[in-house]
Amino acid sequence: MSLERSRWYETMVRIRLFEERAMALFMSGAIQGTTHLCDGQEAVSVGVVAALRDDDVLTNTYRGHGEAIARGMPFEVAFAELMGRSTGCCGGLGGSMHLADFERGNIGANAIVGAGLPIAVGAALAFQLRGERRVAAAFFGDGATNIGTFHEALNMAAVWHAPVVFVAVNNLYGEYSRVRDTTPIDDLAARSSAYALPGVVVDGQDVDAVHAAAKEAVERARAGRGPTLLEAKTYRYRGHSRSDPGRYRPADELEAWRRRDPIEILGGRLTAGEGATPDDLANIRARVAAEIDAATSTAEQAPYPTLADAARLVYA
Amino acid sequence: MSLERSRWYETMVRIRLFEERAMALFMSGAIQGTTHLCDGQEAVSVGVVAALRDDDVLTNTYRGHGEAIARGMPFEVAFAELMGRSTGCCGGLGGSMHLADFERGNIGANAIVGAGLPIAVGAALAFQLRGERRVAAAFFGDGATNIGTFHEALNMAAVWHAPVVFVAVNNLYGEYSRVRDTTPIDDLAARSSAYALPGVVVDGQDVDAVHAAAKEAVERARAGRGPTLLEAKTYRYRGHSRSDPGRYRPADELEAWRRRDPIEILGGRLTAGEGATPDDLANIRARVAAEIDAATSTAEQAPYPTLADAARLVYA
Amino acid sequence: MTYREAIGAALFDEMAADTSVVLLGEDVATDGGVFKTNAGLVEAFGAGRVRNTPISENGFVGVALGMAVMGLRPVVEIMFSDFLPTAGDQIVNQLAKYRFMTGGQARVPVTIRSIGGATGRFGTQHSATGEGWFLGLPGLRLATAGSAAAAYAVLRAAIREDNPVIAFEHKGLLARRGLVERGAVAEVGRAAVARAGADLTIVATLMMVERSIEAATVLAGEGIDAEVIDLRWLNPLDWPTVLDSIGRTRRLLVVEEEPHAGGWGSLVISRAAREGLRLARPPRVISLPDDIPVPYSPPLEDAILPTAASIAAAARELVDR
Amino acid sequence: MTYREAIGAALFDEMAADTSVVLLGEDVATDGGVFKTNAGLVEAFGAGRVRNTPISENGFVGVALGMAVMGLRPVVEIMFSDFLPTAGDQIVNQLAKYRFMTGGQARVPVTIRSIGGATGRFGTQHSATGEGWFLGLPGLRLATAGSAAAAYAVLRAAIREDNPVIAFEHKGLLARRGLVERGAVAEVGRAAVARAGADLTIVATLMMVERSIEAATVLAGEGIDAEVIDLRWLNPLDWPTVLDSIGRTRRLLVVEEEPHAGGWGSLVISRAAREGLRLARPPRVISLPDDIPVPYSPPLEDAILPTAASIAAAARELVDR
Ligand SMILES: Cc1ncc(C[n+]2csc(CCOP(=O)(O)OP(=O)(O)O)c2C)c(N)n1
Ligand SMILES: Cc1ncc(C[n+]2csc(CCOP(=O)(O)OP(=O)(O)O)c2C)c(N)n1
Ligand SMILES: [Mg+2]
Ligand SMILES: [Mg+2]
Repeated sequence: MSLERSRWYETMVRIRLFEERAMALFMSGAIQGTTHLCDGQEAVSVGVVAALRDDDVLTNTYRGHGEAIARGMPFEVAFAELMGRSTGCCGGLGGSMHLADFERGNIGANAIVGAGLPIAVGAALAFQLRGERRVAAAFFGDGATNIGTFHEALNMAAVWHAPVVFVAVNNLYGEYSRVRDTTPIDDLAARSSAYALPGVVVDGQDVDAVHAAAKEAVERARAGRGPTLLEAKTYRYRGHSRSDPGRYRPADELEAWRRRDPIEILGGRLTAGEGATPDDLANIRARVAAEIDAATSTAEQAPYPTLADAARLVYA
Repeated sequence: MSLERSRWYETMVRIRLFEERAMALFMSGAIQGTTHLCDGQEAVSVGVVAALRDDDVLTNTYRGHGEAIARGMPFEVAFAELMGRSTGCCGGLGGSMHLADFERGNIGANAIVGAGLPIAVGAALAFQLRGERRVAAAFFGDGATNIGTFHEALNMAAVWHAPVVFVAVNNLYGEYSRVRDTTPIDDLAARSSAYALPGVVVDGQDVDAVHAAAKEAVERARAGRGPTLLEAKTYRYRGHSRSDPGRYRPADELEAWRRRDPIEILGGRLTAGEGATPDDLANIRARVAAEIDAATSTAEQAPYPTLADAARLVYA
Repeated sequence: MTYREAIGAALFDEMAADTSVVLLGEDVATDGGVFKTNAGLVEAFGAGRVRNTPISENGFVGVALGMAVMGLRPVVEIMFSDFLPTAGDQIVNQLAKYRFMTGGQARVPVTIRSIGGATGRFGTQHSATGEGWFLGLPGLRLATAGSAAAAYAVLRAAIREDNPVIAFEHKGLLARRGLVERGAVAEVGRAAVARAGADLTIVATLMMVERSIEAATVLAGEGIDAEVIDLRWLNPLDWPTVLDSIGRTRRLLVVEEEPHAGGWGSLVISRAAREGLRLARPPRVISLPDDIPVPYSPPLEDAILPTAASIAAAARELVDR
Repeated sequence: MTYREAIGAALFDEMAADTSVVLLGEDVATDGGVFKTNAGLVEAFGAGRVRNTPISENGFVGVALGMAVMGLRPVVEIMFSDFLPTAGDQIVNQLAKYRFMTGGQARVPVTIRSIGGATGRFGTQHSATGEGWFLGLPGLRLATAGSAAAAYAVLRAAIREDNPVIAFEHKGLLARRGLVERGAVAEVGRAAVARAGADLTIVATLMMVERSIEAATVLAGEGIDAEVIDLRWLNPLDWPTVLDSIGRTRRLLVVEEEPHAGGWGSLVISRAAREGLRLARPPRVISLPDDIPVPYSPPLEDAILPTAASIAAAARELVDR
């Protein structure tokens, strides 16, 4: 079994179990506020992140736990942030929607739709100007392709050949709205032609496919050949946010997507002729579950930040 | 000679002479502030407006004298507005950048790039909702295709099949910047594909061509078949605004475009076999010139608005 | 009824009364909208009049303007007040100015419903009230709903107003119950005395109204009789009501859920100072800190907000107890 | 040198001193920029560091933020302050909050140069100073340039500042000459006493500084000795300098080129009132009308602006003459 791909498998499991625990903690009141979970979409986070180098950066969204974990944020740091503790990645000031982690190149999880795109372009231009061969990726949803900053960011990136990869995570809905109710086309990747950029559609349930497409886009960017718009078709297993039961979804839709679960798909490949056994996979899951338990209680024991701490952070 | 097309000819002459007089008045100090003239682009204003019905509406820009005059705004009203007089179309409160004329369906000349597009979409939706078979047109520049509202407006119009025609007046420059320095494609009409809309490129110096293309787009909209993005390739004979000598233009560019002057092109057709004589055309010009002289002095004699008048207009 | 239901009732009643009223916004027509304020509207009035939009705030505020100048009376929902700046141009340069710069040709009866405010643990980008952001824009009315009654009557007034209005609501109040007089339409620019009192004047908006009333109840037990004014409108601001109250109490406490800089509270205090009102004590302010954004961390979010306790403490100082 | 040249000199000196300083904006690299403030910069520093952008204000402010968190120090030109709301989200929700909401991980040294103000006959959508629009945003510094010296030294300070700054300039001042100390860097948050005086305190920014000085000159002829403070920074606001002056003069006149509602003037007056300063007279304000947008018509544009005459008249009333 390829070491790299078994790591992807583990990372997807990490994201899945993190999201499940996060939901439980929200429902129990241990975490307050709202959260936007990404279970179902793990292959997109993992496949794209696997195509990045450690010194590459990304911006993402309020639905950003996947990229945080894929980039290696320790569970206890992530949980602490969700719980508003001082040991969280943002000292508890950000919360679930803002899992930024500069040390690992996650330079901003944004709660304003579309806002992260130009920020990624700016990061990419900084690399370009300094002659560094680094790449920036911007993760955003299908709904974000309708806001002005999407257009402005892709246009500027194209004009300046910025080393950036735009990752449209098309999970079929923006809040309660199906893509086709707010967007007149089926493939969002087709919007790339408005900027003379390559647009690529990929199966977002297949981490191998996501990785291959992302790798090509990242290499293209790194080689100075400009941006790519990569659209991953995927599905969120939950409602938009904690409080949304997702009643607007047709019956069976969720079940149909679950039959193409990204973890199952990769697990199937690993066990079908790549040398892994079902036990190997079960062990991974068990190890991760234990880590989640430990991390939850570590996080829960961490102190809250003080107002004085917070006040000191407003200005550099 | 077709009555309609001789009227177009006359209207183009009206715009041309208006702009020339406006420039002279600005240079002499009789009009203060700034102005953005459209001479060279007359065929776009006239060709599109000719495709509209009287009860159709349009939004346009600070470079909006052409559409104002094409829609029939009397010279003295337009000059009075440029001079800030109470007899101007906006009572002197708007000035050169804001020649709105609701009576004639010009529902707003906007000085913010891109802002008029969603406003036109809204007007179109009002028609659609009430079952009126009226159409809205939005005039904007090449540079405006890079701002977020362009994208948002086209997307919404497409999703809702709004009866609107988007008229991209591509005069090769946005202020000092050539289109290709800020936009990665040559034909702006190609951006229509991002919204599954028809995109049409037309020779903006040829009023017949503009009119034919606009007519098709307007009829399409009126028939409930949705929006069109129409791009007219044209040229402004002057710098961006009063104070801009246009030094960034390559030598000869202006001359090359002048050789395809829209008034000359139509004039040539009218005199080559359509029955008009050079004298007919000269007479038109002379008549318009006289009207301009009279209108200028009428406007100059009009009073300024009072602050009390202005204060009463802030709220309905 | 609840504040949430009051909003829905106002929308329903205005849509029923006037077919030119239409509703626009993200998911306004699905499942009652994100905050369930719109339950039943699309069923009653159809998808033409209750329209889900793409995520295009600047764009759909512009669409509303275009509809308005063509005779409709659109109500736009901006889901979180924090997103108002996303529509910054259409609010600041278009809605507010459109009538004026067309020399009065246009009529712009657009209402933006904007749901804001803290207490929800929504973090830095989803907690602003935004109420002070659009002060100083002639042409633009600003309203707030500090109670279920206001959520109904002020919203109806906003929709009927022939000028653009931003109607601010507070998401922390959505579940609050209150007496709502169905059919009532508030007067534009008229504040409400939420609690009459003789010893000091507390001026507040949105959630700070209920916190001020809570404080007043505590203070009453101590023999301090606070008047609480729910300002309701920031433009036009009901100075006569404030003035009358201060004239009687000679003590002024402003409570705002926004930093004092750039907010309506500084305008109220400036006005009192410029008019040379003789106060027994300098006026006081309880507001969000001028130098800390709203944090996610629950205890910190609580700590930066004015509370009944902090309001009462300031009130005591004003009356020297 | 002129105010315009002072801006260019500040940009040049900062770009020469620090290779991480880059310039972004519409046509900033062509023909010296639209306001000719950037003459020679692209020639000296190249098209990589002096970059023409598409017309995408919200987008390129976001680009600047991304550059900044990756170690550059971008200066963004917003051609007219009226376009700031077009970039509303990136200013309000991103620039101001980015450091805080990442728990201090980010450093955001972005400077937005914003050229605004009336007198140019540019009409309703091209005449705002915008200086009050972004008050009340913790994390965001606000600077203004009321003279050529400030245009140079304040801009240099803004560029060096490790936090986001909007540096407001006034297009009506571009051609003004003044003494500029090349190499000087202003202190962040420090006001300048533009004219010392003993009888009353005039606080002003941007073009209102010179109009206030003009008024003070007239008043001097009448035996009234006005102190004029060029506030320079709105966040942080130099209260000690204002306080010191009012403490001596006991008379306060605020002169602002914005409506008083939502502006810095109401904050200054509120602060004076809250601190219980004993003034000889109630404070006064000369500002743009709260209820009229800037009109195009030249006599009306003149009429709504504070003038040396209207300032002097208010000053006379303050000192009882
Ligand atoms: C500018 C802005 N408008 C609206 C919202 C509210 N909102 C949050 S998420 C969301 C839907 C986004 O959909 P999509 O881009 O598809 O991402 P997903 O949530 O599916 O991951 C909306 C409308 C917001 N956060 N920002
Ligand atoms: C939002 C905004 N940004 C910048 C400007 C300044 N500006 C005025 S016109 C213009 C160029 C527009 O170019 P284009 O759309 O091609 O129209 P044209 O002037 O060529 O008719 C710019 C940048 C503005 N008015 N609004
Ligand atoms: Mg989605
Ligand atoms: Mg152009």
